[in-house]
Order: sequence, then C-alpha cells, then structure tokens
Amino acid sequence: MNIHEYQARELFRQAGIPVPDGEVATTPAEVEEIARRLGGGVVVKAQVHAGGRGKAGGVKLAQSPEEARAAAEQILQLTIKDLPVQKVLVAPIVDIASESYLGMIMDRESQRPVIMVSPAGGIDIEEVAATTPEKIFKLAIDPRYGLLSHQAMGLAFALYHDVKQVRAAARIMEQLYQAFVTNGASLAEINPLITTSAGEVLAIDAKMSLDDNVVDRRPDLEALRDESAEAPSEVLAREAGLTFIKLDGNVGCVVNGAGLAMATMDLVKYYGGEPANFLDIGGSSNPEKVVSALRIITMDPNIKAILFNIFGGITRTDDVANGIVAALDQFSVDVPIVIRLTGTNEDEALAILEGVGKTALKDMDEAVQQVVRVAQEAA
Amino acid sequence: MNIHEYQARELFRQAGIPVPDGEVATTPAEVEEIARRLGGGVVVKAQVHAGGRGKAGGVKLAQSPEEARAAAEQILQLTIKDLPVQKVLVAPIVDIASESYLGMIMDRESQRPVIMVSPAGGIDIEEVAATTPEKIFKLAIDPRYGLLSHQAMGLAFALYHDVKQVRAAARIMEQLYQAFVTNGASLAEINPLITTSAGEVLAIDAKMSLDDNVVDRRPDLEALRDESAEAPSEVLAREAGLTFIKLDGNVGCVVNGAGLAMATMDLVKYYGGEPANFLDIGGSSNPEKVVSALRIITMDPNIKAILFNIFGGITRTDDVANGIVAALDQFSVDVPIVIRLTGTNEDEALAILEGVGKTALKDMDEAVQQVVRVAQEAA
Amino acid sequence: MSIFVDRETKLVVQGITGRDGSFHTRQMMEYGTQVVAGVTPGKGGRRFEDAVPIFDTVADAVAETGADTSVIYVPPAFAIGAMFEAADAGVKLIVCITEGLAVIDMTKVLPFLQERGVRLIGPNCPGIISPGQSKVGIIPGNICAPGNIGLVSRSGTLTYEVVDQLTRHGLGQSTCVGIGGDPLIGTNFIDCLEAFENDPDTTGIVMLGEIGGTDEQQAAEYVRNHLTKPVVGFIAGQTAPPGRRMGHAGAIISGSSGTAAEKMAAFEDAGIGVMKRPVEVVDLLKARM
Amino acid sequence: MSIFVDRETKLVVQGITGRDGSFHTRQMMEYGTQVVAGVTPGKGGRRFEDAVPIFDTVADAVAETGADTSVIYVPPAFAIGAMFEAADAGVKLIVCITEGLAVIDMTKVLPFLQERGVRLIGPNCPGIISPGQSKVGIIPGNICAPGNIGLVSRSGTLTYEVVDQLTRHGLGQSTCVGIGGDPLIGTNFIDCLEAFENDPDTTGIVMLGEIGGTDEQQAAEYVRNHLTKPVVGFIAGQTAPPGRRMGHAGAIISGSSGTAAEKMAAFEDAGIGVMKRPVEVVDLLKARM
Repeated sequence: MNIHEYQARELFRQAGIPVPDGEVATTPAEVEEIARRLGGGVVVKAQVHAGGRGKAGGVKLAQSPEEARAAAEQILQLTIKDLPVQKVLVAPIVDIASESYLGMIMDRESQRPVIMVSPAGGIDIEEVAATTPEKIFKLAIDPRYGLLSHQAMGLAFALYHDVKQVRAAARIMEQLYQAFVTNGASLAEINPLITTSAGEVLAIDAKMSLDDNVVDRRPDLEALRDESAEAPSEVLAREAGLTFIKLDGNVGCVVNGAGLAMATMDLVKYYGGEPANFLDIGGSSNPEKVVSALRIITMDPNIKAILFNIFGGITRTDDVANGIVAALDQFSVDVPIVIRLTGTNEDEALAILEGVGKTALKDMDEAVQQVVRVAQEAA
Repeated sequence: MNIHEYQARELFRQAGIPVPDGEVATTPAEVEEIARRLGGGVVVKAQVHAGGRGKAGGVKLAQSPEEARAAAEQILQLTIKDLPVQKVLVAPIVDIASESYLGMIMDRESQRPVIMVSPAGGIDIEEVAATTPEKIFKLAIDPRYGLLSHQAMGLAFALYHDVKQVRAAARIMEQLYQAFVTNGASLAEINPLITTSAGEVLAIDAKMSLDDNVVDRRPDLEALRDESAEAPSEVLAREAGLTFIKLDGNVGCVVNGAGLAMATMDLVKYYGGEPANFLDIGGSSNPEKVVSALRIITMDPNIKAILFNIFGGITRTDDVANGIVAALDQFSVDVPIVIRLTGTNEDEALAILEGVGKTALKDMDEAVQQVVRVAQEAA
Repeated sequence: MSIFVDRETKLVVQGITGRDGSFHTRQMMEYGTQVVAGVTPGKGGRRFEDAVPIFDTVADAVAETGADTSVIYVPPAFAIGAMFEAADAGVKLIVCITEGLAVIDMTKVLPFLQERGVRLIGPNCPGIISPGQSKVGIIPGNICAPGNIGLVSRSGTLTYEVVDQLTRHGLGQSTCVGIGGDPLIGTNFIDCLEAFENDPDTTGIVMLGEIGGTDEQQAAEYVRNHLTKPVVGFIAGQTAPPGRRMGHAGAIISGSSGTAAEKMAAFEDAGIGVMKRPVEVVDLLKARM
Repeated sequence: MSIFVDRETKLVVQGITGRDGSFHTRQMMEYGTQVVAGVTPGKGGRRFEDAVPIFDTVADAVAETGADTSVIYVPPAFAIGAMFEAADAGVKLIVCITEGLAVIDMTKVLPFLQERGVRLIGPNCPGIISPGQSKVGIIPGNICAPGNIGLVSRSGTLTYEVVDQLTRHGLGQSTCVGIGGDPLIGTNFIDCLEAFENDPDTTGIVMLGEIGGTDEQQAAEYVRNHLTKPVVGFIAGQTAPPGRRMGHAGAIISGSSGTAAEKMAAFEDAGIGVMKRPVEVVDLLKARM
C-alpha cells in the first residue's frame, strides 16, 4: 500500500527523523491559514500516489499566505497521472545547502532490506542511477543485527565530510530502518535529504510503501489508506477479500490464483479479446467471495461477457459453483457467462451447476476462445 | 543493582505481564488504608534486598484492614539479614491453584540469557534444583532471534496441560524476556507463577537484578536505586565513581583493580591483619578519586592504618600521588599510611610524594606486612 | 528419482486439525504420502483419522516419529512461528502453504533456516509433488503422473494447468515444485534447476514465471551456463497493467522493471523454449527432447 | 613464538586521539608494536604523532594498511559499535580495553564475531603482550621480559603484580593475556590454555582467577584432560565478603557459588600448583618445570 507524503512524514517523525513542520489541507482557505501560521515562505505540494509531481506542476513555492492560497487553488485542480489532487501539504521553505538521496527497499535478491544513499540527490536520482551508478552506495542489512552504527556511519561518510553531519545522517539512517521495520515497509525514501546552510541535516520529502500483509494486521496503518484515491470497485473488492484491478476491456475474468489470472488475461488477448479486469478470488475461496466477485465485475458497463477460469487445488470448485448459483439467485447478470472448472471436487461442482441449468468446460484454451467469441458477438 | 519486589512488579507490568494490583507503603496507617481500598484479604510483604523473607516473618496474610495494619507494624520493625525493613508491599490475596517457577538469568557459559521453568515452584525451588534437577527446564536464548514463540510454548507445556494456560504462560515468558532485555537485567524471576482456580496465569512475586552498566546510562532505572538500603559510605563511594564495600577490619585498603584489591585483602589476612574494606579506584583514575577514596575510608572509626597498593598500567601512579597530596592538604588523616606504588610514571609519582615528605615501597608483599604491623601497633 | 521429496519422505503436518490442514492431509494420505505426525498445540495425544498421532509440538513429533519434512497449513499469524519451530525441531525440508505472511518477518526466518541447513519451499505456494511417490502440499494428485519432466513454478493454479497438459499428453513428471509468488521465498528457480539437472530421472524441465523481480532473468542465465537438459518456459502477465511502481528505489535496485517481455527475451537468449500459451508446453518440450 | 600477537601483528587503534588511546598508543609504539593505523571518525586524513595515518572508519584503515588486529580505547557508549565495526572490517583479533559495557549488548556482539571467525580479548581487560614482539593494550611493557611462561588472567593489575614477580626472578613470558573480568568475554581461560599448550615456546603456564562464575573450575578440568605443560594458579578473593547473591537462578544455573575455596580445590584436584600469595608464583613454577 502506498501512503501519502504527509503520512510518511508522520511515520518518520515517530521514528525521530527530523522533518520540518507541515500540515495537510484540502481547501485553498485552509492552505492560506496554515501558511499564515507557519510564517515566511511555504511550499505547497500535491498529495497523490504518483511520482513526478514537480514536473506536473504539483509543487509550488509561495512567499505569502495569499500566494499559498493561489498556488493551492491551481494544484487542487490538477490531475496527475489520472489521479485528481484532493489534498496538499503545506510546509515552510527550507534553505538548502546540499541535496542527497536516502532510500531503503526490501530486496528480493539479498532477501534483506537494502539501504541506498547518494550524494547526488534530488529529482534526477534515477538519472544518476542509470548513468553514474558509482554514485549510489548500497548495503544489505542483516535483520538479525539491524543497521549497525558503523554501517550507517560508513554510508554517511559517502554523503558528508563534516563529522557532525555524518553523525546526524547516520542517526537518520538508523531511524529510517526502525520506521521501515516497525511499519513493515517495502520502500522508504527521503529525497532529498538536505543540509541547511546552518549545517542541519533534514528530511525534506518522505515516501513510503507498506506491505499489505502488515497493513492487514495493523489498524493504525490501515487507517492511512486513502480510499478516495482508489476506484470504488477496487475498494469493494478489497473489502470482500479479493484482488482486483480494473482495466479497459470487455471480457470480465474471475480466476483463482494470480498467475492463472494473468495467464487467462494473456490468453484472452491472444485470441483477440480485451480483458476487463484482473481478479483473483484467492486460495481458500468460499461461495460468498464468488458472489462479491460477480457483483463487482458486473458494475462495469463495458462488460460483454464473463469468464470463470477455476482450477481447483485448495480452492474447491464446488464452493465456486455454489457461489455462482447464489449470485444468480441474488441478482441478474445480463451478459453471457462462460465457466471453466476443473480440479478439486469438480464432479460435485458440475452437479451443482447442472442443477441450475448451467454447463462448464474443462479446457482453458477452449473456454477463452469461447468467451472471446461471445463478447465479440455481443459488442 | 538489586531492585525491590514492588519495583520489579512495575517493570513486569510495563512489559505486559499480568501482576495483581498492589501498593507500597512505609507506615502501618498507609497499609491499613491500602488494604481498605483493595478490599478483601491482603498479603503484606517486607521490601528488602534479601531472600528468605517469608521464613524471617517478613510476609504476613491479613483478612481485614486492621489485621493488615497489625501485620505491617510487626514487619516494619524487622531486620532481615542485617537490613531494616522500611517499606512493605500490600497486595490482594490471590486464590492459588498451582505454583510454578519462571526465571531468567544472564548465563556466562552459553553467553546468552537462559530461561528456566519448573512446575515445582514456590519457596523450595532451590531444593528442587538440588534434588530433582530433571524438574527444571532450561533454554539458552539466541539474542539474534529473541525468545521464539515455539520455544516459549515448549517450556510452557512443561508447566501446564491446558492449552489456554500454556499460551498465557508462553506469552508471559516472551514478556519477561522483553523486560529482561529492555532493562539490562542480569536476573529476573517470577516465583511463584501461579494459576488461579479460575484458570488465570499470574505473576505473584517479582525479582530483578539490573546490570550496573545499564543503570548508569538510564536515569529511569537509576531512579529505582534505594539508597536507604545501603551504607552511607557506599553511597558516597558510588557517587565518586569508586567500587567500595565496607568490612569489619582495621586496615583500610585503596587499590587499583578489583583483582589486585581482592589479592591485597587476601594478603592482609594472610599476614594476620583484617581488611576494613574493599576499594577499587578503577582504571582511568584521576586525583579527585583518590581524594574521595581517602575521605570515605577515614570515615570508618575502626581504621588503624591505610594501605595504598597501586600497580600503574592505565592508572598513572603520578595521578594517585597527586591525589594523596591533595587529600592531605584538604583534611588531616590521623592514621599511618603505607604507600606501595609501581608502574606507569612511577618516577614522577615518587618525586611528588617526596615533595611532601612521603616515601613509597615498590613491593606488595613488603607493603602489606608493614601495614599489618603498624595497624597492630596502633590497635 | 525425483527432487526434494520421494517415497521415503516422512511428513509432519503443522495445523493438521484446521479446515485446510485436515482436508489436505486426507488428500496427501490418500495419495500415499507417509504422513507420520500432525501438530496442533493442545491436541497432543489424539489421533487424526484414527491413524496419525497428533503432538503439541513439532519437537515431540520429530522425536517420536522421525519426521524429516514439515508442511505448514496454520493461519498467517502463526506461520512464521511454525517455520522457526519446524527448523528448530530438526526437519530438513519445510513446505509453507500459508499465504499472507509479512515480508519483514520472512527476513528473520530465512537466516535461521540457513544456519540450520533447512530448505524451505514457499511460503504462499502450492507445495511439491513427486508423482507416484509423495505429495506435500495442495497440488491435486489426480492431474499428475509419474514421468521425467521436472516443473518449477512461481504460481499455484497455473502450475496445475500446465501439469494437466503434460499428463494428458503422456508427459509424466519427476517432481513439480510450486516455489510461491512472494517477494522472499526459500527455494528459487535456480535451486530447482540445479536439482533437476542432477536428477538422472529428469529429462526435460518446465519453468513457469511471472512479471516482477528478476528471478527469471537470473534463472535464464543459470540455464545458459549450467544446464544440459532441455528447458521450456512461460511468463504470466504479458498483458498485465503496468504494476505499481516501487518509487526510485525499485528501479535502482533491480536495474529492471521486470516486465514479461524482458523475461521472455531472457528466456529466448538462454535457449529456453518460450510458450505463448499454456497448451504449447507439450509441443515445445517434445521438439526439444 | 607466542600466542595471538607477535612481531607480524599489524595494529589499528580505535579511539587513537582520545586521552587513553593516545597515551597508550605512544606506549605501544615505543614498545615496538607495529601500529599501522588509527581511527577517529572525522579525523580521517590526519596523522598521529606525524607517523600513524588516521582514518574515519576501520574499513578504510584495513583497506589502506592491511591491519589485522584492532585495539579499542573508545568510551563505553561507542565500544560495542567499535567491535562490530572492527569485525566487519575484517580484522582477525580485537582487543577491547574499554570497561563499563552492558552485558546485554555483549550478547549481540559475540555471535557476530563468531560468525566471522574473529577472536575478541576482553572487554574490560588490560590487553595482551608478547614480550619483545608486540604489546596490544595497556600492560606495562617494562615489567615484562621475553621468555617461556604463558600467563592468562581475569584481572588487570594483579596480572602486572605477578608478571613483575616472574620477570624479576628471571622467568620471561611468551605471552601474557588479560582476558577481562566481565561476565561475558570473548576469550576465556581454556582458549588460552589450548593456545599455550600448542605454542612450542611456552614451557609453563600461570592462571590468575577470581571468585564468581565457574570458569576456573572448567579450566581446571581442561588442564587435567588436555595439558602436558606445568600450570600454577591463583584465585583472588579468598577473604572477599560473600558476594551479593544472584537469587535462586544464580545457584540453579551455576550449580555452584563460585567461591575461592571451591576454585582452589578444583585447581588442586587438576594438579595445578596453587599460589597462596602472588610472590609464590616463582617457586611453584620452578618446582614444576
């Protein structure tokens, strides 16, 4: 789960990382009031789950409360990478002497959190990584010992020469690691980590992505979810325990397992169709999930046909059949449904479907060809 | 540093361990008031840094506030193992279905914290350890991973059969480990860990010893120190950064290093004298420490002679000589001082002492013989 | 022959009395897997299906039955602890079916297993089956057949799809391993490729990958340098929407965006036969064997 | 010959610019120890006494100078970190002079060192000296002389006392090791006894113990079973007041109260010559060699 900058700042602050003051607002009037309270110049920053905000006009400097209000008026009308800006962060302008990069990510290869720093921080860090990788310093952290102070110091010496700044940066790295571990992050970034002309080391930006499996068990993190930034159908799906991503096609797909779901979409496309969604009903399915899945898929007016592709393992195909029957009982589905069903308890499943006059195919390739055909006929 | 039961209870509570209510008091009137507030029967327990309180009459049950007051009157007059009882803990009587033992200690051999449990808890646990060691279950905890849940469960199954009690006890073990690590304990004990007839698992007693090196850096732990339970000279010594234990002899000893200090005392005894104290001025001594050492030693009216035994390594003998000169300048010392001084900067040291008309020996055996002789002459 | 599990495998089931655990234990027993013990704290002393002794701890189960492999069906909140417990009890292989584990918790478990030389398959995986010998996990036994194809997959149900194709066309399997789709897993493609290369009864290999990460690229490199046996592969997610970007750090650390196109190109470069559809597995394999 | 340090030892001093560090570095240099580098964060690039290069990190120091041994003089708050750093930088021996370390922190450092095969002497110890070759720590060089007696001690100044006796009576030393008096230490009596037994130039061994713990009893057992060379020993604290009891657990875990009498009896039983006074060391040794 991605969280907003203002939320990541708060998690960083809880870990002790020095972050300048700042408040979040949803209206230009609030922004003006905050700017007045903070005094001096402020920066107004769009809070959306997208990178490249600066280049999209989502970050503006203002020298007065009135200017801040005007900036907020503009920013709150923006849509950045399809996401309408609904909130802005207002923070004092900080006098910047140098910009560095500090990031942490869960690394598949070393199977550890990896910390990365670069003295060449700021908006062009990806460029730095691509063209001058020797300016990026990385270290895999042994979770049994955590980020050790000498490791943080060694990385901090790559950023600064002044030993006070080195110690301050090392401390921030240790705090970032704490924030990372405590909140089950998959990514945490401070870009830029700056020094002021007075020599202070501060975190000016804050980015964090959290492990959904940690968010699930932590109400405090779950509370950070911004549902206004998601499609309503995706919110519904998550509440029903389904993994769902809406797409632009017309063939609705209900599949068990992410890999099979993707392969199903690939095959729809292969046979000339366009998938309307990714939907994984998960492993231990129960009939209720299938009902929710059908309800969510049929919310999409573009849908011309629906494909069930179920290969039962831990998923029992009779559960799925029962779910289809229950759904058809609760609401009408106006488009044709092609059912492919095989594996655990398939005989029971076929009997259940037959009971309501439905049939099912056993072959995936055949089922996909059929659903593409009926969708095209209906279009 | 040993802390009182009521303090250990509080640290246990902070870690989440279920401990019955209870309050500490210094007068019988307070005890009566607490007992009234708690309602029902209470137990009144002496708070002294000594074991065997029960056998010494320091633990009494009371069925009414008046009885509690009477019990407190008796207990607050006791002296247990030379320690006058100044505080009592008042806690509700808990209905006990079974008593187990749960302890944790920093183990030199495995170089890890070791957790120990026994289903045969209560006051006779040492007897159990001696006669039926197979009833004590131990596990060395790998500090890289902490106490793992299955390890705690495995030990808890040695105590209980009911899985709810097993889970409760395992949780308490994990919490005890947290309390142990967080507070730098060398020992933490719950004896007894009880079950009530309702099936609850509770910590009824609480004992904890803390690592002095951790206490030194933690004001919250330093605040737990009960100076009223120490000899005033020992309090003074600690404040001066000296390690000092008062004894009953008449030869005052000022030595650098614990091993040499003990060997010096052994040698005093060997030659027929009686050491008046153990005193280690530590490694990086400075003259001020030597002044404090002399001040503290001369507080003891039994002293007949004083021996300095200094073998300079990291300790510079000139620092010690300067300290002796400074002390003699600040206050008069009425007993003879025998100085043995060798090692780092000894030529400078001898010159400093000569400057005030003092001489020093180079041989420890000779110096000890001399100080024992002069002490006997003075006695 | 086979890899990781065979007819000698003695299995302890962690969570044997749960809904999923009991269902799949029955299936494993029917398949012929030697299920020698089950574990559910508090139910020690009973028997599962009047046959398999249940213990309170894995340590007890191993001591009493000599189990050498564990399969985990416990809920996510207990699965991390279950892996620590199994490794500490001395099993040599752990198969963790449970999904929903926090990655940060996996970073603690993995070195613990490595220190003890314990192999983990999963988590969030369908398990492993050596057809005709032993099934550990949830892969439906009836779609498999003994034979000489080794299969390794990041996916669950997609594995069944492909195994089903193989079996229906007479290509039995030496072993099928579902390594799981989580970011941090115990056994990866390369571990399985190496084992299949060394297994005399495996004559052809199928790899099923997915978008995300760079495991498939590394596996392709390994195939190029170390494998003599024919390999065919598939990457799911060719039409998947662009995944949520992991910020700058994601690009930096992987040096790659992990797209299907990139992975399929790596397969081609390494001489791996690339399947466009699952049904193609049979023809591609037969052409190379 | 000698154990652990010799004329080839290349030393990096952690905390070289501090009060204690600078004083003792000068002493070590005067003694002839190869002090090849110093470390003080923020002072990298300078030189100590116009001679020894100072680095910001131990990693830099090792990379530039090939240091293989580190000695630590930093304050207690930094000493734990200093040990992690030295081990991570690849030195093979760490001598930690600093006292006042939390035991709970030591429990974290020790496995880190073990994983890397790094020997630690200390903490809270006077260090080690192989007379005439190398001195690492604070043992006064002028009281030592090259020779064939190996000495190992839990104490600091008591060590000097005994070494001084040996030297004054013509018994030079192969190596003197102060292992430190803390509850958790890196190198114990047995490690040193084993090394002395294997050192052809050591012909007699002195052990200086203290009350508390059971290390001396275990060492005595080791002497009985593994040593062919003569050993004499001393236990400080024969007249010490009864130590603060460590509660029930202390008695339970040690199975012993660690008194001087008990330890001396263990020495006697193992054939170790027991000194009643430090001065007796010479006669006891001579009688056995």
